[in-house]
Amino acid sequence: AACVNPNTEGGPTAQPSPKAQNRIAFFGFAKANSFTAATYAGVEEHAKSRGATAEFFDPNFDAQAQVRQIQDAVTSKRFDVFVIQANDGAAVVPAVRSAVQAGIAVVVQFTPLGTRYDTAEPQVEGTITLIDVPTANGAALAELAVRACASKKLDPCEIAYLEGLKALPLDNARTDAAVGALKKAGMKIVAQVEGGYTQDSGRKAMQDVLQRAPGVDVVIGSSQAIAGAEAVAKGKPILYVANGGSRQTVTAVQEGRWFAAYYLPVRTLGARAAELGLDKAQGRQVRPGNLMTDVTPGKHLGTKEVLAGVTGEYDE
Amino acid sequence: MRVRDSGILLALFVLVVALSLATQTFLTQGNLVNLLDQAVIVGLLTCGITLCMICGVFDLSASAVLAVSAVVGVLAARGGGVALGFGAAVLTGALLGALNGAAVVLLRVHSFIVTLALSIVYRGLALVITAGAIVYPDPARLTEFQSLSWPTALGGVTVPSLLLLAVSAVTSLVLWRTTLGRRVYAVGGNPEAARLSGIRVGPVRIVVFTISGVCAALAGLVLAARGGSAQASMGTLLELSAIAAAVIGGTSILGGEGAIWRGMIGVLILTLIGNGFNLLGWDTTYRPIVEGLLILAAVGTDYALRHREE
Amino acid sequence: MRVRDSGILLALFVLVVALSLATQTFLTQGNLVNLLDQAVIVGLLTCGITLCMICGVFDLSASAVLAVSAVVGVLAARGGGVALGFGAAVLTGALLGALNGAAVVLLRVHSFIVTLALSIVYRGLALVITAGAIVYPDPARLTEFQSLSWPTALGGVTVPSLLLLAVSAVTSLVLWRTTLGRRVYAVGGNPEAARLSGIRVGPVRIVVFTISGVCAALAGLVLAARGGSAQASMGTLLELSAIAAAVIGGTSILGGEGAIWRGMIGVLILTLIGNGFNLLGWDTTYRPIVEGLLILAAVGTDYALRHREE
Amino acid sequence: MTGPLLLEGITKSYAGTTVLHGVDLRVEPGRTHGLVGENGAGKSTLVKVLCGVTTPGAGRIVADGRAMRLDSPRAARAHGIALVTQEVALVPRLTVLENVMLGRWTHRAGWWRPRADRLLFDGLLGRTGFALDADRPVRELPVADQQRVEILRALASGARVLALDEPTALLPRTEAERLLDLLGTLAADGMAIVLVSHRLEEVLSACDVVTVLRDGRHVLTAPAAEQTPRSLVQHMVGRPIEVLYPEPAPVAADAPVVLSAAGLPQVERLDVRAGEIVGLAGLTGSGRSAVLRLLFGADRRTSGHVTVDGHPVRPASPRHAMAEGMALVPESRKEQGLVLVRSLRENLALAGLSTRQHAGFVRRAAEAREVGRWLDRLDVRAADPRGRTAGLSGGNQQKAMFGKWLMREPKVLLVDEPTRGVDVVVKVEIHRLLVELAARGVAVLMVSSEIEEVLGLSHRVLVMRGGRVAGEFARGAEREDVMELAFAGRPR
Ligand SMILES: Nc1ncnc2c1ncn2[C@@H]1O[C@H](COP(=O)(O)OP(=O)(O)OP(=O)(O)O)[C@@H](O)[C@H]1O
Ligand SMILES: Nc1ncnc2c1ncn2[C@@H]1O[C@H](COP(=O)(O)OP(=O)(O)OP(=O)(O)O)[C@@H](O)[C@H]1O
Ligand SMILES: O[C@@H]1[C@@H](O)[C@H](O)OC[C@H]1O
Ligand SMILES: [Mg+2]
Ligand SMILES: [Mg+2]
Repeated sequence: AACVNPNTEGGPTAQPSPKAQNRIAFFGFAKANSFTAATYAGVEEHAKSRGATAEFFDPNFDAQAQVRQIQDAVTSKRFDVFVIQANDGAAVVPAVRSAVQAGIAVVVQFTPLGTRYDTAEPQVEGTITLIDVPTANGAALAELAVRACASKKLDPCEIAYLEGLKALPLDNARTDAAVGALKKAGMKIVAQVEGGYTQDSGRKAMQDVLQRAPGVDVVIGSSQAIAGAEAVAKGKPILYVANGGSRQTVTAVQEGRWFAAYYLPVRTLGARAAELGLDKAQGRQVRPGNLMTDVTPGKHLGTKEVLAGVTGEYDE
Repeated sequence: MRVRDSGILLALFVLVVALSLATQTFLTQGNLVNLLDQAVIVGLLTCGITLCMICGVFDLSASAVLAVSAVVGVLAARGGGVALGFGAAVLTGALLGALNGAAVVLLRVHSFIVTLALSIVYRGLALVITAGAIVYPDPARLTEFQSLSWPTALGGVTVPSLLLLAVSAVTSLVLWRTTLGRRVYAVGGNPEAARLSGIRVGPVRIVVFTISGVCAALAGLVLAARGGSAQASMGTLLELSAIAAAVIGGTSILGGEGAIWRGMIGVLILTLIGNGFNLLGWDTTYRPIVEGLLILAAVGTDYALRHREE
Repeated sequence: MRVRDSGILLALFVLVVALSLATQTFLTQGNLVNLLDQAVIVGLLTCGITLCMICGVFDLSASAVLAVSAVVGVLAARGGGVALGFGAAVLTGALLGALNGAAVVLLRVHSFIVTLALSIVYRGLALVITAGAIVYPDPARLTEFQSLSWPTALGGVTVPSLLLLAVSAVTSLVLWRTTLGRRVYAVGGNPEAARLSGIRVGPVRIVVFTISGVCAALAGLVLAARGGSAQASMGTLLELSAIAAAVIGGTSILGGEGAIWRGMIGVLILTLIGNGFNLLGWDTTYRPIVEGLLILAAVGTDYALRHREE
Repeated sequence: MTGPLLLEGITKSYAGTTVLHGVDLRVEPGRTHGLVGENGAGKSTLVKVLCGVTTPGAGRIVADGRAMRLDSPRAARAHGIALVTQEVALVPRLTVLENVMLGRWTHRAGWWRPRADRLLFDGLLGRTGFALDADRPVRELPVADQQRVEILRALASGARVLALDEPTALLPRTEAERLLDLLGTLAADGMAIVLVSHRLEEVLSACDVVTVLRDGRHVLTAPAAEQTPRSLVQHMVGRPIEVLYPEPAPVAADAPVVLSAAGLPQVERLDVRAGEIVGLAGLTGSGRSAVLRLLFGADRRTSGHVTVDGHPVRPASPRHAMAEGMALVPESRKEQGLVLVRSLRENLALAGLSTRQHAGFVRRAAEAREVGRWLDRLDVRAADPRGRTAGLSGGNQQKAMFGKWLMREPKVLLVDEPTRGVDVVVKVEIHRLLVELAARGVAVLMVSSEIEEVLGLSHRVLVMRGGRVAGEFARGAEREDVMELAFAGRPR
């Protein structure tokens, strides 16, 4: 009885304060991650263009550290806008709630904040999302793989799926969506192993895949894992589908080394997140649920034709 | 406790004074309440892990036990109510902890590798139970489930913070005042001498692992309550932070020496360093460098003071 | 080496036979070449970390040293050519390793916490050097830089595999045949006895940390050569795998006991388990459970055989 | 260094307690210098200062007119000073050979030459007459053999100044004599020797000069020839002490058998009656400790059976033996006896925790009282009673270990080397204690390498050889007869 339910306390108090709304806190996956760095570059660039400032909070992939950073940033009263790439979407929910209650405009960037991976709708009241829905991402990867098979009229078409990290529910939701779509399309999955997010893990996974299924036609995986995979499958006529749109990935698709990439303009999306946050903080009307794939429509299914003239927005 | 034993307190004191002077927000009630709340997860693990270290064993499975317990707790709450869920989680923690202990005692291999291997097994177990997805309590019971993470009427101090205070008080009492505590110190300090004094070394080890499992389960419940869900990857590697906290406080990794309060000071120092950075708004590029050096300075001070005369 | 010392070899043998029978692909030249190649990174770290553990110290900074060295290597290669880059990386590894050793010796705090704190500092250093970005060698020199990762004419065995063989041979030789090796065992087995015998405990520790730093730098170069780039977050937590490999092989975390070959067996067992799962095509959900239990079985067998007569 | 080595005004404190007060010592080449004093008098501390193991708070060490910097054992070694420490400091997993050559392995450009080391080692064995297996890990050796390894290591260092801190505490008389002869030879060759020992006769016969320390102060330095054990004790303690073995009370003819064992690998039948002290004599490694350990359940018993007062004792663990009223004072303080990182109080209380508890909580007042009583009774002296037991002098550690087991008021007391490292005063005290316990009906089984101790205290003496009891003597047996049986079939 002595407990106080923070969710019902006073209700949202998100009325914009009259002072300058120009300070953004960016909570990224990790500073030592070029994807995050590019997102932040977009945030910072947009902030500058509107006379605002931006600050990077680096949890170095530690979910609990990120929770503490969000909490402390609320306490410090130094920010009007939060842009959050959640390392663990469920863990940060209470901290994000207190940020909303403190009147901070919160933009959820890239990964869903909450526990559902199949929707772009805000899962914490009062937040704005600009995310890539994992299940949609999985389905899109499957779609690209199907097109890869079709491009060479391969039937049966042998597909290997390099999963992200087995322990992460987000990755599992993506995997399930992709595998489901592939099966529905009648594709033959010959290997499904953990490929991770580094070249080295992709390399190991691919070495093992090739032992088991030397005739594999299409390999799907994170762009880093695919880079590692390509290095061990030198000379084999394999069609690669990469998740992620780095400069290197885009180049590989344009040169025809890889079949396609799930492309997102990362830096642009960082800027867009900052824009949404600043707009909200300055009292403008903002749509709460936003899909990343809508920002440059059609480009996410990044085949050679689609990516012509595009350059990636980060290195890896 | 003699003055020279308290170098680590001095380090903490210096940090607190520095932060109070450097920011207006540090010494606010809200921030102090937060700080305590932030210390809870690692703090709970540190209580159990300190006991283990004093007893001469490592528990590298604490965060995996945390995950399994939280998952079981959430699923049980769905089936039979929140109280049952909490109970099931604690029981799971105790069981897995006891299993750790039994494996260490029976295999007679160093606890470091036994608990490392079992932590892989436990994470796998959590993965199988959840089928790799997130699990939630019944929506109707969510609020009740989450109440474990709420602030209380005591100046907003949260339930988890009170839980940590209670657990650290109980484990301290066990160490200082009970015969079990004496056995723990003896087994850690010299297992052969303990055995020849009629102490059952194996059961004592199983008990400390069990306590560590319960601490991990409590931490898992707090995390699950905060997030309103549980998943297999929860709290990964937190035992490293807990071991670091214990060692920073001055508990020996060689066993036989140490105290819960030391671990709590270690947790506070780690939490404060992070909190300070977040409040100060310094350029975060240099943060890890400063953080690492501060930790070194803290343990260095403690050591130098304790061994001044030798 | 006595027969009863080789329980871990038996465990490895059982695994190999099982995989040979269960799959057609395991015993192919291609797969064996791959296996060796997959073992390289952890294998190199394990050489250094085994030396440290025998000497009674932990090196929890190995993967951070790996990252800094790789980054420095890539940047130096850009400025002054590939040879300079390799040299600079190795030198960086040696320097950071020596720094670890010096900090452990001077602060007199347990190496566990000193190297943990320094690993945070080193990761921060890598972040500052790279400004959080990925660094690449000069495109013109990329092929030359990457040649460190290529297969050789020796049946496709890769350069990194040969490097690992060389490093493990050299470190084994140091341990078995030199007076430095004797000192390492003595310091790890009983530092006080070593000191009383006039052995300079501090310098011996500094030397093993330095060697560990060099091993980490070599691992960093291999990773950078494979990927054609380097970044601050490279190889995170790999030292934990290396410590696990060393312990699985039978090197004591208490110091004074162990061997490089044991660490290499440990690395092979870990690599084989992963490889086996991928070749067999079993549901990977169950992989961690099986993996953890296999590790327990391996160390349990080793221990039981070694202590059969007591 | 050719002339004498002078320690001048050496002062040393631990945790605010001064344990050496401006002590002077003159160590001369060609001389053997005895160092005696009560437990805790500062003997070990003084030789540690001499050998660079600890640095003094004040004072200096002068050789050839120059003050030397001896801030580490390495520095001392470089000046040709070596130490055999009181507590064995060996690398347990390394072999005897490697421990003897520790830090001075033969090498060529850093490459170790084990064969050359072995030749040196064999030479040393020849000089000392020790029988040791070069390839055994030292942790498998009995403590006495470990002490031999320590001695060999100091000899191998080729030192010109050699300090030995109670090197003979665990050696049987014959071997002790041989070691002392060897020291004589070394001194004759010009070596300076410092010998710390509680065996006063030994000191007087082996040394040219003796120095007495009392409470950290220098009391006397005099030619050994002018002193007697009595006069030394007078200086050590400040009052005369009667150094005689107390006569054990006769065992009543109808005294019941308390401890009874049958079918052990070492002995077909062993009975100890209430009030009886049975001594186990034998050479190092003859298996005396093994008998005690087996009776106590410290090692698993696979054959035979043991009873106390007719109750069978389960073979697996010390707990059961303790429950039947057995106690074992083990031979190694460091490995088996004490938790050195814990306080005196915790150590004394350890074996009887469950007798002073309430609902799992330690009854601290009762504990403090009981521990305090035994500390007083045994006169345990600690600079800081709350500090680690590691900070106690060797003799005081021995007393603490005794106190821990006496506190349990056992029916059967198994004691292994009861007076290892204790001073004459305490030794007499412990002897009285053992006799007194027996008089009160305790059955005592005692192992000691000091044949006089065994003969002086025991009602009966069992002699062990090659792992088995080879014979039995009634009280009043001749030392020579016992030794003969112990050595039978062995080169003497
Ligand atoms: N490391 C230490 N820390 C604290 N006190 C110590 C330490 N070493 C020795 N002392 C104290 O110094 C005093 C002298 O001890 P020392 O070991 O020199 O005595 P000793 O004459 O060798 O006695 P014994 O005959 O029992 O070996 C004792 O009171 C002891 O408790
Ligand atoms: N841990 C061990 N491992 C192997 N052998 C051992 C071990 N402990 C003792 N031994 C051997 O068992 C035999 C009996 O040893 P024990 O210690 O009983 O002899 P002891 O007569 O008591 O000798 P000491 O006078 O040294 O105490 C010896 O040959 C000894 O080398
Ligand atoms: O590049 C990465 C991308 O592949 C993944 O999906 O999300 C995180 C990024 O580091
Ligand atoms: Mg002494
Ligand atoms: Mg013995």
